[in-house]
Amino acid sequence: MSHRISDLSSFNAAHAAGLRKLMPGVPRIAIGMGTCGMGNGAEAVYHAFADHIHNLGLGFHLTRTGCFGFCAEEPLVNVLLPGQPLVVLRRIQASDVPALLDHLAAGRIPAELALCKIEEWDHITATIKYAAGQPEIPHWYDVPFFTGQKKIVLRNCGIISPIEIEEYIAVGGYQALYKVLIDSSPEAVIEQLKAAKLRGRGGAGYQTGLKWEMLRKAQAERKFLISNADEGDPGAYMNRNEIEGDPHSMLEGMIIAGYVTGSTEGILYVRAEYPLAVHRLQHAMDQARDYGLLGKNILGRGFNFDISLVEGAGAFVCGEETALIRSLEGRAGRPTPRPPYPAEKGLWGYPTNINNVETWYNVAPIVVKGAAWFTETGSPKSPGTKVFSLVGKVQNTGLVEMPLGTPLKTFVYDIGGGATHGKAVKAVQTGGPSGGTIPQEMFDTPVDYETLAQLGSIMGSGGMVVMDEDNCMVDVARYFVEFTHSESCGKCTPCRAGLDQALRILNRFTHGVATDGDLDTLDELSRMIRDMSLCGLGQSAPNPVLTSMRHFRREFEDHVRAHRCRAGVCEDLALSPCENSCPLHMNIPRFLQLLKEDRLEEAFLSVVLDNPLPASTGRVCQHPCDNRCRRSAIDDAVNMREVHRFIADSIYGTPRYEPLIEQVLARKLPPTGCKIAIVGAGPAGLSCAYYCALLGHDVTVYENNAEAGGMLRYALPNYRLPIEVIEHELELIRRLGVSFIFNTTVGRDISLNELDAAHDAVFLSIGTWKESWVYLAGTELRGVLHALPFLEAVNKDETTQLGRKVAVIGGGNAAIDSARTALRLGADVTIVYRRERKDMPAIREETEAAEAEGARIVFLAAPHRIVDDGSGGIQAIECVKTTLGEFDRSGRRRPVPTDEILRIACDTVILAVGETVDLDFVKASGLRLKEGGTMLEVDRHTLLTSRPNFYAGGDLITGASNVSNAMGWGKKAARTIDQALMDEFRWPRIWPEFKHSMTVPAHPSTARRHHNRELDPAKRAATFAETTFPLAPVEAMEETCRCLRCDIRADH
Amino acid sequence: MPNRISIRIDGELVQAERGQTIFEAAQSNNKFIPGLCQFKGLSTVGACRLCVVEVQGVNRLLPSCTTPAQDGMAVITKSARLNDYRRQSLELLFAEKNHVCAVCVSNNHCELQAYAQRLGVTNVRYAYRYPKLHVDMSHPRFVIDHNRCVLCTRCVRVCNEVEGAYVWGVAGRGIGSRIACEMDRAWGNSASCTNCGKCVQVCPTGALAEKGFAAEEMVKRQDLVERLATIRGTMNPGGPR
Amino acid sequence: MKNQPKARLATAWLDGCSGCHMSLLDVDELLLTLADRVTIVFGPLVDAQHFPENVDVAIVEGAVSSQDDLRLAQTIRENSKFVIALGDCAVTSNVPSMRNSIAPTRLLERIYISGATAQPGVPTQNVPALLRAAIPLHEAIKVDLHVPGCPPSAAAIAHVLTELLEGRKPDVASAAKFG
Amino acid sequence: MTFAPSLPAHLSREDQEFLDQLISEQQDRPGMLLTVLERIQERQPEKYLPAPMLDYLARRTGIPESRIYNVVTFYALFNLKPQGRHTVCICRGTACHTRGSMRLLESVRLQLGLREDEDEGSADKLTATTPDGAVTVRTVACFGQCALAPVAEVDHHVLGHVNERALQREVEQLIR
Repeated sequence: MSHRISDLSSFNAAHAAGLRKLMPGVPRIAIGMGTCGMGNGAEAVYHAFADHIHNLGLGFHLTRTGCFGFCAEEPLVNVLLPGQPLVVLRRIQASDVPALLDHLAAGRIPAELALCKIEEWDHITATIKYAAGQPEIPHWYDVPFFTGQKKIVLRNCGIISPIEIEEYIAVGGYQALYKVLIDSSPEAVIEQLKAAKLRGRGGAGYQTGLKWEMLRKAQAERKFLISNADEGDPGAYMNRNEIEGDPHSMLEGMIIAGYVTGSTEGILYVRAEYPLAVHRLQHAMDQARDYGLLGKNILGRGFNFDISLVEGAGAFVCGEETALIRSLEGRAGRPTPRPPYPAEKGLWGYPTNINNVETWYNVAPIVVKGAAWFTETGSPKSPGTKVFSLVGKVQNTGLVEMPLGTPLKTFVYDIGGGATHGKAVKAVQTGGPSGGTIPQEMFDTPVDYETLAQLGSIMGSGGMVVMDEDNCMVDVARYFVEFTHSESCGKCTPCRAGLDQALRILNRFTHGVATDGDLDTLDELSRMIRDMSLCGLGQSAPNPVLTSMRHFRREFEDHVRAHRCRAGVCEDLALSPCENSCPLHMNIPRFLQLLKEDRLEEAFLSVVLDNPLPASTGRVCQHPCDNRCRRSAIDDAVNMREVHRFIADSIYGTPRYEPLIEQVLARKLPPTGCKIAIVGAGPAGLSCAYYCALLGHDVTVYENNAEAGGMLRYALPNYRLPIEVIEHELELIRRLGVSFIFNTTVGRDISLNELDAAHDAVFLSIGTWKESWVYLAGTELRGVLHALPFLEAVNKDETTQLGRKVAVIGGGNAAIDSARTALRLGADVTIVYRRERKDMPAIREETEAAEAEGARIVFLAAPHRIVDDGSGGIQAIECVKTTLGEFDRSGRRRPVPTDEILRIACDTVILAVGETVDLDFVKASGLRLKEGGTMLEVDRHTLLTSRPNFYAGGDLITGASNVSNAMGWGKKAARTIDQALMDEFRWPRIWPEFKHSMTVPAHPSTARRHHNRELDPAKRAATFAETTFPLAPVEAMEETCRCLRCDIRADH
Repeated sequence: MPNRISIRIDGELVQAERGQTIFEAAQSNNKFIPGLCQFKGLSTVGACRLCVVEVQGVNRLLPSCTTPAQDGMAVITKSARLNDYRRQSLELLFAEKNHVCAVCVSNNHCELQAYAQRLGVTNVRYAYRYPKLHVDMSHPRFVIDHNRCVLCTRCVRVCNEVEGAYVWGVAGRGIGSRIACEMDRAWGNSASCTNCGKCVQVCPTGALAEKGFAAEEMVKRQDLVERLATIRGTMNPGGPR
Repeated sequence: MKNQPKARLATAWLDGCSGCHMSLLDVDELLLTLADRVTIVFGPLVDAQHFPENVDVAIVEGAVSSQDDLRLAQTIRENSKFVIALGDCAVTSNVPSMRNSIAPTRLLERIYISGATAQPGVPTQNVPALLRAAIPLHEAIKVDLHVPGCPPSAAAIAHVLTELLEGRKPDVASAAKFG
Repeated sequence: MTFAPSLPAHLSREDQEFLDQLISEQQDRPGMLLTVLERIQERQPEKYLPAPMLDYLARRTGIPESRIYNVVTFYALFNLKPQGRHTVCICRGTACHTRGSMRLLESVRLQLGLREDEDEGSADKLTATTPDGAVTVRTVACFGQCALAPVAEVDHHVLGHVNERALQREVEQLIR
């Protein structure tokens, strides 16, 4: 029974047959079987369904479908029960099938497995109405990933079966072709396309209507139409999904174009790496010929047009049109100069028109719905939508079809759900190897051909790779140049030899041997390659380099001057990932190995020379090293902080301490005669003093408090950092000859000029003691305290106005410390934080400890008003419940107030919402400020301020941070001050030669991470005694055996 | 349509024929534009990019060897940017292979060497790659030295378009591209080479050369005097006359 | 300006054939003007053991091919205001670079062991270790002027020296070329 | 020591018939040479293009040998040397790179004892075959599986979200 369609009745017959398959009246199950679905096990799910349906004799209609776009939730299964909406189930494994079939047989759909439901679906060329129902399952457009998406190109993908032409016809397929062939003239279609201003979706964005018009005018006995499905862009797979999900839309678009432009043949140039797409296209073409829609005498109108399929053979450059044509001619894919353009002289010299796969998918909708409808979507200059492949370090990966002009932040945050593992997004790379990286500050940029070009990137095929703080932009630029360098056809010098040299220079950066000159050479060379190359590949290959150097110049400079890769990707620039992320850059593998070899004294010497306060930081540091420890790929990170605490605690107060101090003093370089003043005896000041003393300088520390330690002594509660530990560690600094002058406030008791006159260099390391102003009614009432003064008073055993019921406002370390201190003073504590738990800056273990000790935490509540109890005291605090709105600069969602008020009864309110530096002393000092006058401006590499011989570090230049970061700045300052004064790099002389094994541990211990034991919450909540115990010796030893020694390099 | 058109080169109005490329128009008005892969009588490929010029109204640099001259065009062949880009292009070529001019068969007869001097290249800022490349001496009369090849493909084009033997082709891709004889066969046992030597004549550098002309290969005819003497019967028995 | 202090000139001979030094001496009568304007403080033309300090102009011939070359080049840079790379070996690593595509270990083995006719063995006493590759001077240190040529003609060298003595920047390209 | 088995010098009867049929079927269609070469390689168990067949193809179609050699060495898909019985292909696409596929490549190379200089083929193709011809390790620019990054393919079986340990297990089975 021939299916040939030649008139309206045969067309409608096919349409009806398709509808019966689409809505068969019996339960219909369609498995999402694009290649990505298969990669997630969809094949096994399909067979499981097939077998069970067969065994149970259920009359279900089982079929395949394409990818609905949400790859992160695959395998997806569409279930349509009669009289119910179409429901998409997510993450279905073969093992779920039996239970699922029981539910379906009973007409129930398990809501917990559902991703979304579709009650009505606009196929653009038709609308399919399913029944309403399933109230507890969200509509597809309510799922964040799909909100805002407008599916024109992907209208059928994931809904219809790609191997059933009748289902395509049922949703309005080939209606446009019928319309064009039967009643409208070719010129009208071209005018419609020009009016719709449809631009090529391959990346160049040339107007499709104009292209077709040029081809129509060309006179020749053979004219070719080519669909460019080479899609060589790494990180882009939208063409694959479009073909695998809905092959007929492309065919229909090409046949229409064939009729309109008078072409004789169509060619599909598909990548060899897409076997499933090739298979589905061949199947679709056979069906189309069988139904009289392709080949001879289409629709009985005497129009002949056939399409052949050629598989590419692995050459990215063949995405460029002239290279593609050369490869069809059986030559190597080397582009040729234009003019002549393919429209005049293309394949074998005949006029040829090449369009990207996605461009064809817009043809039928424009023919059916008209140009006016098309220009409603997208931006004025580029109407319609573009499909993007959102991948990389983003939670919701998948295909996203958005109107052109949608801002980048919608993709990354609203649809993508922000970065993974709670990290901050750093940049997005658009346009693949010809595109560029766009920094997070520019995420308001609308995604469109011109706007991205202004930033030096391109939209290209639509690849969108999200990158977070663990991605090094220099390495990303190197990666893309490595790609284009290996895909260059080799014909023209700038691209062939230029990219080779560019890659060589970039490799010098990532191996830490680059010089300042390399930066300029790379910049000049990239511009030359961009301006001089013959084809698009060479002209756009430098984009990743030029945009990274434009938006992330600092990272390039860090790789050269500071010899640092903050992301920890460039391994040669760091001893090991943990050392790289440690603010003090401690040689962690060394002290672990020394302890492992039972050489405790040398381990202590290594630790104390790398970090002057090992016991203090061993207790309070936020341990960034854990995030980078490679051991976490196996089980969990090595507990490095607790080991160096164990080492310090094992030596302090024992007879072995004194001889070790002698060894440290022995490391002191001969006196240099230079006098250095340090303002502020906080962590930054102490660490700078320590190292300057070791370098032989004469160091004097000026401190406005009565004793040294700053935050360590006055802000950190005793249960976290006992006073004896601080005293013990300060003694070492005194023994190095550092003299302290207390109760002296710079700017009042002594002026900057006096300091300048009496010293060769001055290091400013004042902490953040001034509370930042809070817009809250009622802060003048009795019982309103600020966190730091409260903690300081408790540390100084002074009386505080603390009441019985306390509300602490804030989510940082200061808030948690205040809460746990208040608990120990017998108060009932509630912490109020305006965001969610995962957004809290406080250290996770501290927050959990506070809760264990009885503190309650109210999330998503912003303080609104402190209620007066009538006599000037506090009765309660009113907070506004918040919901999470857009993502702000820090990559966290901005809390948006609702109208719901939460009232917390309390008699004391502790404000811990942030502190700043008191910069009054800076007024007439010639020191330049930044960030709106809240911080001192310094040169990033030397820490020099705008005034000669004045350096600064710690919270003074970064804003409120933490102990180990501040100490890191102090250590760096000592190094740069010494180099400036002595005009020589003497830094390495501080460290002795440590002989420890450098062989990779053949069998690292399989033990899991050891955690230090804590006092049980009830008991510890009553005393200020230290709550945590150091690791037991055997535990510490076991931890050292877990280290994988990433610092050992095979010298290849 | 008149076949004479006028274009402006570096500000000066000159005449050219319709259908000529900018390069040809400049050459016929002896305006200097460098070009390595361009060769009179062969098709143009636009590979070396040395002949790139600025054309008013076009924001991209255009290869003058493939861009047809159009009436009223204003072309700039010399500018700081162009000279710098051309120098960079030449330096890339020098760094890419082993161009040891001092001991090259084409020393002082090499277009690359001449352009280097003319465009003021006194040293190469890029790191030399020192690739390990083959020298094929298997042909009785000619030698191909890949160390000196700048991949201008003149040899490929003259062999295909003029001789029609299709011996030479560009094999590999990217930085690994190299001129290859048929199925990567030694030139000596090529199946289709007609030994015409056209490729040697068009090669701009010392990559393709004729044997016997390198100084080192000089063979002096020591037997000459003896043979003449015997013919003339004036052979001197040795010792003072 | 008779009593102007004589400029301190140093020349050095790294991995080269001394052809450039010969060409330097070929400047004939210019040597006389040089004699009273310049004192040669180091190089093969004088017997000074150590490279002196604050040298005004250092002329270096030859590629940087061994550890000694590298150390000497670095010393020259540290103590000279103006460094000239003279000749193709210093400018492009020229003939010395023809060994670069062969690993030094295989090179030494081929020449001193399998290729040796007597006492096969790689010499080690007071013979500097080879660098992985012979490199041009500007890849080891910052070079202020390049004078290509193998050797650069005496005229080219004369032009360069006279321009420098007058304090002008010489137009090298017009006088010298590779090869 | 690289994998260099002995190669057939002449053309078998059966190969010649296959070629004749293939050539007539593809005569002056677009992409003829690409399709013919792809079919030849697909048919070969070691997935490579034997030299005698290429010579015959040149003589039979009149396409110059140099052009055939250019095409074969230009496209990454074609191999002139026999490939291993199994192939492990690591995706080096952007998404996979940002999720650490370079480390996967190094770990497979280490496991199979393939050193850096083992890679041959044209400048860009990173293919290496173990001396016993068991496994070929190759890379591909992008599988189009970016949602499953990092991706590896072992004998046409795609592995999504693969980590070093899982990959080592898969490779272990291949060489056992």
